[in-house]
Amino acid sequence: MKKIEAIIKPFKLDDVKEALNAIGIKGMTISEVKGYGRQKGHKEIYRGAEYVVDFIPKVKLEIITEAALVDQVVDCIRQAANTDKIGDGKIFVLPVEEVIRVRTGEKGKEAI
Amino acid sequence: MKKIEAIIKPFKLDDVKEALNAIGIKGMTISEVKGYGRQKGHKEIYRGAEYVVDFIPKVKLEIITEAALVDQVVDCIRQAANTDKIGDGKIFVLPVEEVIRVRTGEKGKEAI
Amino acid sequence: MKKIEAIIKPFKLDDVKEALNAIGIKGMTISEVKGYGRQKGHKEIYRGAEYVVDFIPKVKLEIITEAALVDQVVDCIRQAANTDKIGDGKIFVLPVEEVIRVRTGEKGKEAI
Amino acid sequence: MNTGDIAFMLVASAMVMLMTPGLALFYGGMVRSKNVLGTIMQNFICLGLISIIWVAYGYSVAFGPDISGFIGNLDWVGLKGVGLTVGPYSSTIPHLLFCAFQLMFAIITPALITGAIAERMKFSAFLLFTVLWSSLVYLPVCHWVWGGGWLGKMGALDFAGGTVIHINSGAAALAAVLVLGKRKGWGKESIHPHNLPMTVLGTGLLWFGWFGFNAGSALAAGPLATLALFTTQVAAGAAALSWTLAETMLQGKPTTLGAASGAVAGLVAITPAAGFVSPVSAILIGLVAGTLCYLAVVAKSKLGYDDALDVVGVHGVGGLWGALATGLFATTTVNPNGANGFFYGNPSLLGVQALGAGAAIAYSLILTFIILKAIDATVGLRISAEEEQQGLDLTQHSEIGYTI
Amino acid sequence: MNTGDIAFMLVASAMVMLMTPGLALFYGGMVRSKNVLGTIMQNFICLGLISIIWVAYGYSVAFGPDISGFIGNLDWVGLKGVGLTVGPYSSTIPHLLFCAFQLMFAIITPALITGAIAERMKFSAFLLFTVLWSSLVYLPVCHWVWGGGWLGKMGALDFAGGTVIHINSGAAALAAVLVLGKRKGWGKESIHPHNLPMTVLGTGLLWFGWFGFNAGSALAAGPLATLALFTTQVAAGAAALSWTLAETMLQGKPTTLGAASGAVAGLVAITPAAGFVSPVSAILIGLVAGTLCYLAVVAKSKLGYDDALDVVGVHGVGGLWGALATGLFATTTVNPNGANGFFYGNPSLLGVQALGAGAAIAYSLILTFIILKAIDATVGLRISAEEEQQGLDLTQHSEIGYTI
Amino acid sequence: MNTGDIAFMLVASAMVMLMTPGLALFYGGMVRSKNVLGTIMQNFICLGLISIIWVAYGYSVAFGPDISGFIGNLDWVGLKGVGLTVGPYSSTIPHLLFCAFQLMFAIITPALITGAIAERMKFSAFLLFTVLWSSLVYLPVCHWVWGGGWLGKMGALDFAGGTVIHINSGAAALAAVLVLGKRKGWGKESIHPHNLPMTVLGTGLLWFGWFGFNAGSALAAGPLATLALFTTQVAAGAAALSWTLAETMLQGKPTTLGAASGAVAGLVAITPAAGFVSPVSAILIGLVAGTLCYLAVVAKSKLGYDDALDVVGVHGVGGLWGALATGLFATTTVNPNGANGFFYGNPSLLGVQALGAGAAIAYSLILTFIILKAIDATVGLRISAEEEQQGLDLTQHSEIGYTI
Ligand SMILES: Nc1ncnc2c1ncn2[C@@H]1O[C@H](COP(=O)(O)OP(=O)(O)O)[C@@H](O)[C@H]1O
Ligand SMILES: Nc1ncnc2c1ncn2[C@@H]1O[C@H](COP(=O)(O)OP(=O)(O)O)[C@@H](O)[C@H]1O
Ligand SMILES: Nc1ncnc2c1ncn2[C@@H]1O[C@H](COP(=O)(O)OP(=O)(O)O)[C@@H](O)[C@H]1O
Repeated sequence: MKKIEAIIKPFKLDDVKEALNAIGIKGMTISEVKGYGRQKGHKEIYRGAEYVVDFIPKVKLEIITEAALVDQVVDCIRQAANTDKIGDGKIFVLPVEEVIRVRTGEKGKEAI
Repeated sequence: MKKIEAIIKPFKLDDVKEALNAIGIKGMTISEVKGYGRQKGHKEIYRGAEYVVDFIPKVKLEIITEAALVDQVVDCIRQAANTDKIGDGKIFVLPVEEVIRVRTGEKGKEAI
Repeated sequence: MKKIEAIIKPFKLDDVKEALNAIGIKGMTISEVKGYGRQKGHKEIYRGAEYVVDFIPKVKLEIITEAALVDQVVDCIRQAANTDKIGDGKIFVLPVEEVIRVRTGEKGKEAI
Repeated sequence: MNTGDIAFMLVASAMVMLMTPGLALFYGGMVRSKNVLGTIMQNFICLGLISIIWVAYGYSVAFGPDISGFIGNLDWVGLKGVGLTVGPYSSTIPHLLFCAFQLMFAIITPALITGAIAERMKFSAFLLFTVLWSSLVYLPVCHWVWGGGWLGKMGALDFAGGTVIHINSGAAALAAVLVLGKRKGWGKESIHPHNLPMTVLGTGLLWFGWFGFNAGSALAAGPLATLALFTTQVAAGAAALSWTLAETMLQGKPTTLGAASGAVAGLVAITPAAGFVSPVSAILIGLVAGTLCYLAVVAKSKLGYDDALDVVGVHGVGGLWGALATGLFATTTVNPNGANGFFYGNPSLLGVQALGAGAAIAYSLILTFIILKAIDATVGLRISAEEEQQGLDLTQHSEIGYTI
Repeated sequence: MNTGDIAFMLVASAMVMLMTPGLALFYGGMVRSKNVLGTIMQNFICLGLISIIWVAYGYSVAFGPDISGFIGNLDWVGLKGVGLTVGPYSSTIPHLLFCAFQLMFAIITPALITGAIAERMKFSAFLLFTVLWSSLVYLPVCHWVWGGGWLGKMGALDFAGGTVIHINSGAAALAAVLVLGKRKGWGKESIHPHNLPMTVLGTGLLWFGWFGFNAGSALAAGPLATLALFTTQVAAGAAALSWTLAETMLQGKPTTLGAASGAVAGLVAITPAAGFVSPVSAILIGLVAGTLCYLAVVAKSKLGYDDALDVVGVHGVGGLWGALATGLFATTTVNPNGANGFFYGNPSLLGVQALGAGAAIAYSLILTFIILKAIDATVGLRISAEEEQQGLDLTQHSEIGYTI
Repeated sequence: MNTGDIAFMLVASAMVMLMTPGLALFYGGMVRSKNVLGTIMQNFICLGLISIIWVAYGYSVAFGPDISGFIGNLDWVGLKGVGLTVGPYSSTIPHLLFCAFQLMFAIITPALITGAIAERMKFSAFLLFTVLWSSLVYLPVCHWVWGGGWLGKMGALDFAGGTVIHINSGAAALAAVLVLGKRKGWGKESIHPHNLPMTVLGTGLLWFGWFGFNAGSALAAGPLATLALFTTQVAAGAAALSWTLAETMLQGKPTTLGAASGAVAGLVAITPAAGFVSPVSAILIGLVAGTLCYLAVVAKSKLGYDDALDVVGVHGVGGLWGALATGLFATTTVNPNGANGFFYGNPSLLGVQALGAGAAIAYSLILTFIILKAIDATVGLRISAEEEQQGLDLTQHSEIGYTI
């Protein structure tokens, strides 16, 4: 079991979700995060004062999947999320030791 | 050290927190996430247009704990979060290499 | 590759970001979380009823970095986030198996 | 006709209309975000429902030619005969303007009840309830007091509707929470207001509209309206202070919701008294209202009924206090057409006031109970437990309040 | 001079002013949060732009001495001669007060169009558009109907601006969405309102202000204003009900946005009729307006144009229905200075109403089209695709609506 | 008595009341979300505090029989003798109505100061400050100008309270920020408004209420109120435009907060001039106000004092400009009871205006400084650094603004 975390641009979420669906990934968890990196932030102005805001809204996807599928999932996300512009995001793969479905108590592959 | 991540239904949070407390878990971090899986989403209507919203509000718990306690914690969450309905959520167990308390610099077990 | 997760007090975010910048960390992802631990919560009053709210707003930082830099990053966060008060937070180190940059497909060190 | 009076009553009518959206926000801010639209909707839809009922038969039943002091007849159905000449209820404004002003009162009264039943009622049941309650409870009680009915004739003083509106809706709220039962999780989970600035905004709009409500009840732009406006302002202010003071003494902190609730309690309490008491009496009425309603709200938790947004504590108790306070503080020195109360040498008025209030409470309690039981037995009152978890917005309206 | 009339018109002017911030919130709640300020700003800035235009030349062009029924001349530029004595348009209020009241109408009309073009127009282009549209479309059409121009003379009834304001802005909206094109992702992504309570708040303020708008159009505090206030209230209420009923039948749920939209549709439809029809007719007008505008909005998706917040469906269709409904339901029994409509034995009025509406639609469509094409060819209309992703707030104003 | 005048003044009083909740939202939207309730509460509670003070002794001290031009005596304590007949301040409305109208002014003036001290003051200290400041600063200055005191007698023109309200609160704000010091993190962290739509809503309510404020200051529904309403509208609009224009030139973008701030700056500046200048002059006054106040706000950062929500820059500077502008643009052609200013051949008025403003500034600065120092030395002014991190809402009121 692996965990794939992907940080993507928010407006790409629908595309990524559909692409993952197409390759059989039917479960995931997402959250709103803010990213800091090479992509430059934006200026905000309030009552004559200017601020540079470095943190940019991103969406984080978390997908638990079998080890065998990792490459396919990573490729799929990469293609769907890519706009060829700085700030498109990153994908991280982490090891997972166990997965349990709350409702049934099933473990491992069965739990996904 | 292990990290337990649990995705549960938001209204179960209080129950889960109390159950964990009862078995001596006194620290955790939670966040609002949205889940996508077998549980079907809901319909929204705006000015005559209908949308199906697939992402369902969930709460994510993150608990760092000693390896020895993992099974107990997982069971505890399972019982407290279970409603026997699709969408009750998942629990993931991940390896953790180090834990540090910011305030004191304590590491490992001492840091929890 | 390692993943460093740090739970800190929200008002320390700017300090931590600057400190990390100073040691060459130029990318991270943050999110709003709520923490539960030794730090005691606060009382809220609504229409004559009192509630104790245990979950305290925190910020979570996620930083992917080379294994060699982990200690330096952890120390840096510790120093910048420390206020010597309960609730300053925790730092966790997790293993990461792969990192991919969405835009270019670069992997590993190149992707950060 | 008097253009000054008409000008004032036109604007007063508009101001009272605004109270219903104001109330929607006042209540909407206090519920959980998953119920914000459902709560707002219950208020907002009254603007539609009651407008139609009013024209169809409501105005006639409430204000039409009297039948034995209990109800108006159907002569004015479809507003037949309710025209643009000065009417039976005023000699300086068109009959239709009086009818418009009263329509706004008829709209907000059932809306007030929505605070008690918040977060758990089916929208269809709510619509049915509102039609029945308005027809069977509001219209008769309104007739008793203002339409030439027995209560008004008895000499009970109710300047702007303490009995008709606040006691009436407060009693209905009590019946409703007893029939409906508690929200899931009440007393266990913490059920917090999701947006208190919205509640304060609602309070501001209510306060503003209440000037139209109370001063407009003079039906003319003159000294009486002036008095009512002034007493309204200072009673509301005094009650806001007094609620926050009481909670500071008992719980250690003055809260914003307390200040807003206190203001509303003061506005409720001064409603029947506004044109009968002096400014200093108004302050006293407000000071008592703030503390009393606060204590009533605290008591609720102990009595164990789930009056979600405290309609009983604020409108019921505040309205009752206002009715009695009118019997205490009324004086003909400020309004020669009023009466003297207890403190001005006339203890009998207090009895009349209590009787009027008691009659309204009894009638409203019983009828509301019957109506709700009937609806429960037929279409059902409550949403399912699972729907309650999801919230009114999604389950009743397929919408959500906020998207970030 | 009549102090009652002046009192009423002062307040009515203030109430109509409040409609523009109300509209800003009504629209602001319906867009995505990244565009909330940009949307609000497009409305708010009209309060500045048009105020200056109005004093400079606008009032003169709209209401100044007539040139061949088409336009006013420049005699009153800088409000020269527009003073504090009773004016040509009323014998009981100062000329400047009429001018103030009309200014508020001139402000909100271009603001209405912002709903159609939401979420994609450059702010600089918007400013330019507003100046040109007000000058070349609003001022002439206003003159035709109210300033002594040909349409008013022809006998078309437009009590409070159905043609001048709603049909006019609705037609302009249609031209605008055709020229501007769709928002990125329209029809694919779900583009949801970000804050519906804000939209309901806006509705409440609009409804309140609309009393000033419609009743104020009587220019006096008398029976006519009373009638207009009453018909306004019941038409809005009926339309709110009817929209939610229609959607319940077609989509299974009554929505809060539906109730709010219905209310606005009812207010739009009653605008031209408010002082000419009976309360019962007003209810019928409202009931039809709610259903009709709902169907128009549903049809939009099928026709495939992106009228973001449904200006065409609500103001265009609702305004057109109101103009025709005036031709159907007008009766001299409620307003002897009005006329009889179709149902009162005078079918010819319907023709006049249709002609008036048609002329306004044609003129507004064509002129708006030309203006926008001209702007597009010079400074450009739309923000870039990337800016659209980021939102108006950051790209046009360097601000964000909310920080948590 | 004149019913038209009474009708107008009743509504105007209600409208000015609404300005305080409006101000609460205007300010509330600009602070960080952890301070939204604390900020709102500081404004809201003034509705309670000042209402009681006003009845108790405030009205008497401000408007009661004059003692040596400096203060009123205590004859009218408890509103003794302030009745429902026409009063010393107007021959067409009841004395109590004048008293009600003035009460609303007395409420909003200390509320204005809360913008300067936002996000760091103890609520208990705030209450104490408000009681003292109202009593020792507001009441005397009000008496000087309007209560028969020396400044009014000197011939200074202040139509609706530029000196009494804006210069006065602006000077107090300056003293307050000097005594209180900066917020933690000021100049380092970015301290952003948390909810700008709320600020725009507040602006809309302020603008609406300001018509009651300025036009109501005519105390009658006639030409003078008409003039004041018109100049108010166009000055506000012009200033909104001019602020955004200035910031576009200096910072590249027109902001929504800039438009809202500009509108308020224009409303402030026109306040003393509203009934004395022509519409065209009003536009000029507004245009200058928008730019000037924007520059004052920009200068603040450089001067290094933390006037959190720019009370000095907007009310102080805007109010001062308004007082001087009245000395420049006043003309008896629009108001024969006014005076001519610099541009109308009477340079001396400018001197009188400057003197009046200077006196108010000096008095307010010094007294406010002393009051705050005294409070600081006794109960303490500021919350602790840790409380400041947590925010006013939790630490002062045990509440939070929003729960998602
Ligand atoms: N070292 C890192 N650790 C965690 N998240 C990172 C790291 N570097 C970048 N990110 C995340 O990836 C996002 C995109 O990174 P950025 O450097 O802006 O562009 P690119 O995706 O083209 O590399 C950032 O906004 C941030 O959320
Ligand atoms: N493969 C996955 N990776 C990450 N999260 C998942 C995955 N599958 C499901 N989830 C999370 O678990 C939640 C519940 O899953 P779902 O399939 O709806 O029902 P069940 O819990 O009964 O299996 C989802 O809403 C989602 O947040
Ligand atoms: N076992 C745990 N697992 C995950 N997060 C934890 C755990 N214990 C504490 N935390 C997080 O760390 C934060 C600080 O912990 P707390 O016990 O309050 O103080 P301290 O940082 O001084 O140890 C908590 O608010 C919570 O977010």
